[in-house]
Amino acid sequence: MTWQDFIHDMQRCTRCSYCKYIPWRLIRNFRFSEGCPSAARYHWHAYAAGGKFNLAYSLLQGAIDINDSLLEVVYKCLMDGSCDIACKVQQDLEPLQHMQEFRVECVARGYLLPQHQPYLRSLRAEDNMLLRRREERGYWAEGLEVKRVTSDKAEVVFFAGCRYSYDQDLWPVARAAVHLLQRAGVDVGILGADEACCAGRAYELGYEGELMKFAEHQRDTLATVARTAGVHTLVTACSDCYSTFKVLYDKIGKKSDVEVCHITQYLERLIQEGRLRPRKSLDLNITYHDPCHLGRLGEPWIHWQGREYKPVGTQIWLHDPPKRFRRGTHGVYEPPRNVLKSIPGLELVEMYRTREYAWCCGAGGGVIDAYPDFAQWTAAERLEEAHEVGAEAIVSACPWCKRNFLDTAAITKDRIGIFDLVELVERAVGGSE
Amino acid sequence: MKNIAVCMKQVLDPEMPLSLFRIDPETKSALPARGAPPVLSPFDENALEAALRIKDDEKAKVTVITLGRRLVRAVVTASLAAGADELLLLEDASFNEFDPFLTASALAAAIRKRGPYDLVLCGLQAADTNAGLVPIGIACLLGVTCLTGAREVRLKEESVVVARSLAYGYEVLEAPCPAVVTVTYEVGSLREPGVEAFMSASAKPVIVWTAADLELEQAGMAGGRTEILRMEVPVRASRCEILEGESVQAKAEQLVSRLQQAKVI
Amino acid sequence: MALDDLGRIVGEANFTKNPAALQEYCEGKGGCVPRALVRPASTEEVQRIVEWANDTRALLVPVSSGPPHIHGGSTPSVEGAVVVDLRRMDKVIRVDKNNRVVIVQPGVTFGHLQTELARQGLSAYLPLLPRPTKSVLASVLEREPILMPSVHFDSTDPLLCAEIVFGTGDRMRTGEAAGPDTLEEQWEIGKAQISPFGPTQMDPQRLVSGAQGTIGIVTWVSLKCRQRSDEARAFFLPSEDLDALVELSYHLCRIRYTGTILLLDRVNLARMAQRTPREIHGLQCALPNWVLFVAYEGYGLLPEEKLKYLEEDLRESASSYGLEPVTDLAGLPGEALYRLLLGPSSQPYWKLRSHGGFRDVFFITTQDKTPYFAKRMRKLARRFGFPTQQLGMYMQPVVQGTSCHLEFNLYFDPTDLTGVKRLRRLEAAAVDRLEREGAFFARPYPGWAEAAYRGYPDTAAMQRKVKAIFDPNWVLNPGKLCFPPGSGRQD
Amino acid sequence: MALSEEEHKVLEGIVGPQYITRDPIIMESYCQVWGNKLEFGDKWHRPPAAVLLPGNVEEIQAIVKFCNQAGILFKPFARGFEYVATYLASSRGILLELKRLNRILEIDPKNQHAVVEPFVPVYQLQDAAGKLGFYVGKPGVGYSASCVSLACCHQEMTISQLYTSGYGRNVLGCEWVLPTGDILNLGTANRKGGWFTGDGPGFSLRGILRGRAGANGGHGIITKCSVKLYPWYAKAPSECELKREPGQALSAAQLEKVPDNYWVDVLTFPDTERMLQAARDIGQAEIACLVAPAYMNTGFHEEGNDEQWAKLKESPPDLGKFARMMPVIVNGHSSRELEYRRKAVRAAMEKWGGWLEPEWNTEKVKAQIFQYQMWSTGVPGLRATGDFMLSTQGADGSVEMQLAYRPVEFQALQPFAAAGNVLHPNMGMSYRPMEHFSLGCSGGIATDFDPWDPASLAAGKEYLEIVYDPHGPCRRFGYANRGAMMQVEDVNHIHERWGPIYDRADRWLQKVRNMLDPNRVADWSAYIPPEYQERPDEERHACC
Repeated sequence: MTWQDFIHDMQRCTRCSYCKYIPWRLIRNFRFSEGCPSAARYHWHAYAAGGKFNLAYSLLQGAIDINDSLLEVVYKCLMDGSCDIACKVQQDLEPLQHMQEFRVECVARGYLLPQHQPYLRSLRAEDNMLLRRREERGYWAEGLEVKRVTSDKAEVVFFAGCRYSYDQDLWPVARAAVHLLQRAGVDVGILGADEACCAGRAYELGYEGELMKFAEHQRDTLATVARTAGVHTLVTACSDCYSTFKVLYDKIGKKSDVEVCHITQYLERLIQEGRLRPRKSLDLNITYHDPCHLGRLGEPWIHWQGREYKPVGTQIWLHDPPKRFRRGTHGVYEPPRNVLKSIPGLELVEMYRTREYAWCCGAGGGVIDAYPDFAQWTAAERLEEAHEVGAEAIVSACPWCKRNFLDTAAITKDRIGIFDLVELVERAVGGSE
Repeated sequence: MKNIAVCMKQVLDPEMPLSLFRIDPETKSALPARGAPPVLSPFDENALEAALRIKDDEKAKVTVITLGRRLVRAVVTASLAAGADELLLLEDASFNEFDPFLTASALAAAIRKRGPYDLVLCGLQAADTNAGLVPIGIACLLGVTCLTGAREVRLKEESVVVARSLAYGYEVLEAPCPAVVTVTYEVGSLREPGVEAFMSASAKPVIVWTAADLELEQAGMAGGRTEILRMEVPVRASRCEILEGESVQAKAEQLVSRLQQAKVI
Repeated sequence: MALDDLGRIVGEANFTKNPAALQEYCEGKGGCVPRALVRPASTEEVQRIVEWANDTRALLVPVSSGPPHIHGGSTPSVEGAVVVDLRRMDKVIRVDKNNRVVIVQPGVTFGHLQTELARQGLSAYLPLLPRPTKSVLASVLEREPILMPSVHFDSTDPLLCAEIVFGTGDRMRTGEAAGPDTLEEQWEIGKAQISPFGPTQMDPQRLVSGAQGTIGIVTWVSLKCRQRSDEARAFFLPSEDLDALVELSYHLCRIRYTGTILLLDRVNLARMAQRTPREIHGLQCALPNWVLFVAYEGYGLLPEEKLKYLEEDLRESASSYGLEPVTDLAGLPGEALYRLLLGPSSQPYWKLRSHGGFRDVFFITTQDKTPYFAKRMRKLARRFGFPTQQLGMYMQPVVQGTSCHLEFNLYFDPTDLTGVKRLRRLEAAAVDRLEREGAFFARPYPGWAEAAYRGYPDTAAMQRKVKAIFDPNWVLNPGKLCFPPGSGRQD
Repeated sequence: MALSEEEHKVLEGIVGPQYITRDPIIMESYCQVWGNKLEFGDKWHRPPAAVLLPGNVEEIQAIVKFCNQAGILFKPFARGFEYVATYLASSRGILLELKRLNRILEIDPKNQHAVVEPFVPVYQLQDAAGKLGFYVGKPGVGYSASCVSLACCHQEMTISQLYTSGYGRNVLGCEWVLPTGDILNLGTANRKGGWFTGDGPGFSLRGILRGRAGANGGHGIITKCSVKLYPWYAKAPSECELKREPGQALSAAQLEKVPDNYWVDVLTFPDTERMLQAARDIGQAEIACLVAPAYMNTGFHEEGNDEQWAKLKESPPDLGKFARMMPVIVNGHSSRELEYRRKAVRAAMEKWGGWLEPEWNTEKVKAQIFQYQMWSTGVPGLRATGDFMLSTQGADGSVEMQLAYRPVEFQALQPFAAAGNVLHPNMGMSYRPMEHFSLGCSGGIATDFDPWDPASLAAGKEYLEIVYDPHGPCRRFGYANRGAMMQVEDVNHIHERWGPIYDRADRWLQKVRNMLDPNRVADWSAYIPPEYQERPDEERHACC
């Protein structure tokens, strides 16, 4: 699909503005009724998904050209998919796919956001988007007694991802994840310095070629370690990586044969099987923040190829074959909650916007790089929501969320606890090694 | 103050997956790939780094010159972000990046038109054609010395000194300025500009000239002298066989015999 | 053109300049004597009269009710006006039982209307014991409150559609009645003049309601009415505690308790129920200070069950406020009182029974302010030496309880001249004081207008602009509302 | 640039640079809504010269006053889900989006009203009021409609108007920035003692505020409004638990049962006549909070079109029967009242030969009906085909008139439906009774058509041409709402065409309009033009 393929969606967008809010019937508190951070922050309709249908339609008609202003509208968007979920309550449209393809088009036409260029250069030169050197990639695991799937045999490969590999503040989470797996007797190894970026983020920015390139690389790597080390499962603690491996590679037809799990799913399994026992009581009132890429964007891809048609003698629009829409319902929502519920003493309160209609942390879609103030505003909104439901701490399951929450809390002097789910499990399981 | 011109070419991303590579049979040119924007040729980035290192040590003005039919601003302004002082874009639909003569003519004309210069730095070759002809053409047209394959470049009062890579070492050459020098990757990767450098780069001057500005027509240079007969995506077939064997030694023996059969060794 | 042209429009018999005949139109609050009286019989005649007035710049005062004219809305405020008495137009044009709609001309009184409606098993929505000569149409246009708050959705209820002759002489019909065709032709396709909206993006019917005839002359209105049932229940909720009654009234409004709900003091209740001063005095002494009166009928579906559950609900609701409904109060049966409220007041008009004279001061406020205003009014009465046993109060929840009509009645002996003086001073002071304290004089009759409008200059300015559209020559009822005598065309 | 630099600077000075834009890119998102294709032949209409987000009434006044000075057309809008909201009659027109006026200023539980700003959606007020035991009424357009727009500016057809009224009858005062920039407070608005009535002193200026329809932003800006509230005996929407099965989409989130104190019956009748008679009986008995004759035709929708179609194929509904079905919702402040009302509904049902279809009276169906009818359904018609049009919606009045009108409209629609060029399930006309049926009801057909199918679009236009024709078959039935519900006046010329047979109602409206807006700066495109213009025939349906 290219952006022009969504012309019918552009035409049918009614300007109902549902894309700006969480689905109405699920609003629990009107202070927290907005779903789209971009529309909430930047006011103008163009910033909402519906507005982008309008802009695309105008572009298609030749009424406007791509310019800096349009790029700003397109890129001040977290690509978090809240709009997509809300729209589909009402319509058979694909706002998120459209926005994705629109970004790809901008890139294809050479309209690139300068702020993104260092990260893209870093990706090309160093296989990561954190402006760091390739050689430093394995540092996070230094001193960690864990197998290397490049030389050892292991059933499970723990994929750290760029953020955990390079963000020293977050190393303890990645290390804790490995500890927990080991403690449960999982035969786990890592790729260490031989990892490369999954390129999911680059894809969200519109650099589809990068996704193709890295998807092929990852597929080859996984095929190799499957063969040489006997790896059959990839576990990642990064939600971005998860959705890239699970969803995007599948979308572009470059899915690996290796099973892809998010750490929350794997921990849930280990706890259910009794291989991990969170025994220590954590006396804490927490709320769980659904990472977009684990939740609605972690829903498996649904391949559909066909045509739109109208049955003879009537006007209703149908798909042949019938199309199942991704409505966010099959994201990973329960596993993290089940893991948290298994920890004694932990009180889990839900925020007003959860699961499919969770509010983004602000780190998505390249915003954290290009418009850090917007990323922090978005995070501050979320932290306020966490406070509002009486949580002492906000727990996520993605390093990007945690990073953005930490940075934001530092600026706003918010004292709320910010955890990754893995850290809490580690505490509850108690003792290391 | 020294004036250094650096010629940098915008090329299709050489790391782009083959599956995205498309050729337009009509124009016999590569099509821009969806989701894979062009990049600056990596060799030319080395040339810019060489220029910036000179500028690190002495007062110098670095002008980057890029030629193309349609240049992507965010890509070419990376040179400014990295530290170049000005960017000169030669942009015209009549340009053909695959015609070294035309390209060299245009670049030479631009260099001359822009004013006095001490040094012209180029990458060893372009990452798309790998031809390496343009720098020599520029030198010829400007009537100056051309030194190729430099791993290090230094400027003296009236001359340029380069260390030129050889198979088993290097030689040091000196030539009077102005001169054209091509560099190898050994010069070092281009320093990575940060986000702020990219944002502030937009304040630096960008000059755009067309073929008409360069008066190529008048000089009889327009149109170029290269004809592309065919352009194809190479078909790469590979077959992978896994040799079975009891031991490493057995496998190695099998491998040697197979390689001999294939007349590889 | 001359005054006498009017005779040719309506027929000489219906035109007079005889001062004796004109006297009745200037009674009440210091009205001016008109110079002529004209009695049209049709909309066309009304149109021609208005056109005549525009041509001659004469001033017209439309009148629909018979005397006495109490509030002065239809009493000429300027000298030399021509009274347009619409009482010849006294037809009940149509009663539509299925849709509970009746169409009446200006001259129809409540007595007349109730008789017509009763034949179809219907009843009008009545104000509190209107005087027998009161025009139904005028009552509705004056936004007199009806006794059933639960069905009082809008302040204009029960007005639906209207036929208006604007001050230009143009005719317009509003709501569903707008459009082509005569009423009869509209009926053919099932139209019932039931829908009050528009036409289009304005509601001219709202511009003539409360206008005291300054915007147009209304020649018929359609009104919503209700089913009628002989099965009725009526209860008094007596109390010395006004607050408790107000709370119960709020509660009943809020749950849309069907039927009649009104709050009276003993002064008024005695006058409504009895005829002679002596009887009135006797009852007044026997009654508690305040009474909430609640009554309902068994119309609709399953009447018996309805009557039963409503009574049980009422008892339960009342008890939660420490109140108890009773069917008789001081020998007065509730049902008897209720029957009285189904028609106009018998003669003499109940407000005239005790002292022969009365003045009303009423306004719109919210129910919770009732006790405050009651106290305030008593204090004022005492200050002006007015006997509080001659001060009546009536609180009527309106618009489903979102506000209320609060009315004080000052009963006096018109022959006691010092008393009358005192009364006048009290009335003026009350209007002035109460307005300052939040009383909203939505119906600014002569004498009150200045106080009523002083806080609302924006409304007044806009009303003058609206007036200039519909009555550009200011021929209609000069001197009323915010159109003081001598004001007029701004150009 | 439609506005000069200086003009832009002045406006920017009023709202601040953050809250004004004229970026051509942004403007493109203020000229495309549903319905454009039907009205203008394209999805697109003329973009505004600027969009402003004023933050308070003083800023609005300043903007409007400047528009008067500079001769700039302005139009306010709140939630914007309506093509009349963003349409401008001139390229020198600016839009004022009122999203920053988003507060519920007051809910007065005693006196049963709320004072709100324009951006407050009905659903939000519903929720806030619900927590205090009050209900606002559900507009047909769905969750997101602005309370103020509905009450004062647009048409306000509420599904629940049997009980909660509508069409502006609930306005208890408002603060109105006139097209001159002056403020007019209706009734007791902004006055001591509370916002409890919008009428007087003297005659009610609500008469020029709106009629059957509103001015759609054509006569200034309503910046605050007091609306009447109705009793509510269940939890507020946000406090209700909505259930869905694992894996079900968000739109499946439903109430599992009808809340206590409420009861739903879905009655079926032998024919439309008896259904409407029963509706009238129930209405007149003052017992129901909702009666929705023929709602079932449009009431249920699946997740998406494909799912909907699959379900239709699997068990084709008897649409003819749907047109004779009528959900009734009753409530009771006490169990006695609820019980009586339930019985009374059944009595009316029996009286008119109705019955209960078990399949349509399950707990789940009832709960769904309750939720959709009392809170919202959204607008599923827009999904099915891409657009819908309302037939007249102007046929307000008695049951007898509705019955007479039905065949006229059906006959007009029949050829297009038969040709498959519009989608309407079995010609169901739905009815919205008002105020215990004391004001009759509105009847109308919402017809789905596909604006991107030339035949369907042509059918839509042709059909509207028939029902809008003052000399056509609908002549005698009404114009009340045709003037401006969603019609764009300079395209449809509704007033000009119908006014002459309506005692020149258009001329009076025009005079009011010109009195309110002497400098002609309030956009009149969905109100009435200051004067009619001679235009060549070919331009009659074009714009831009």
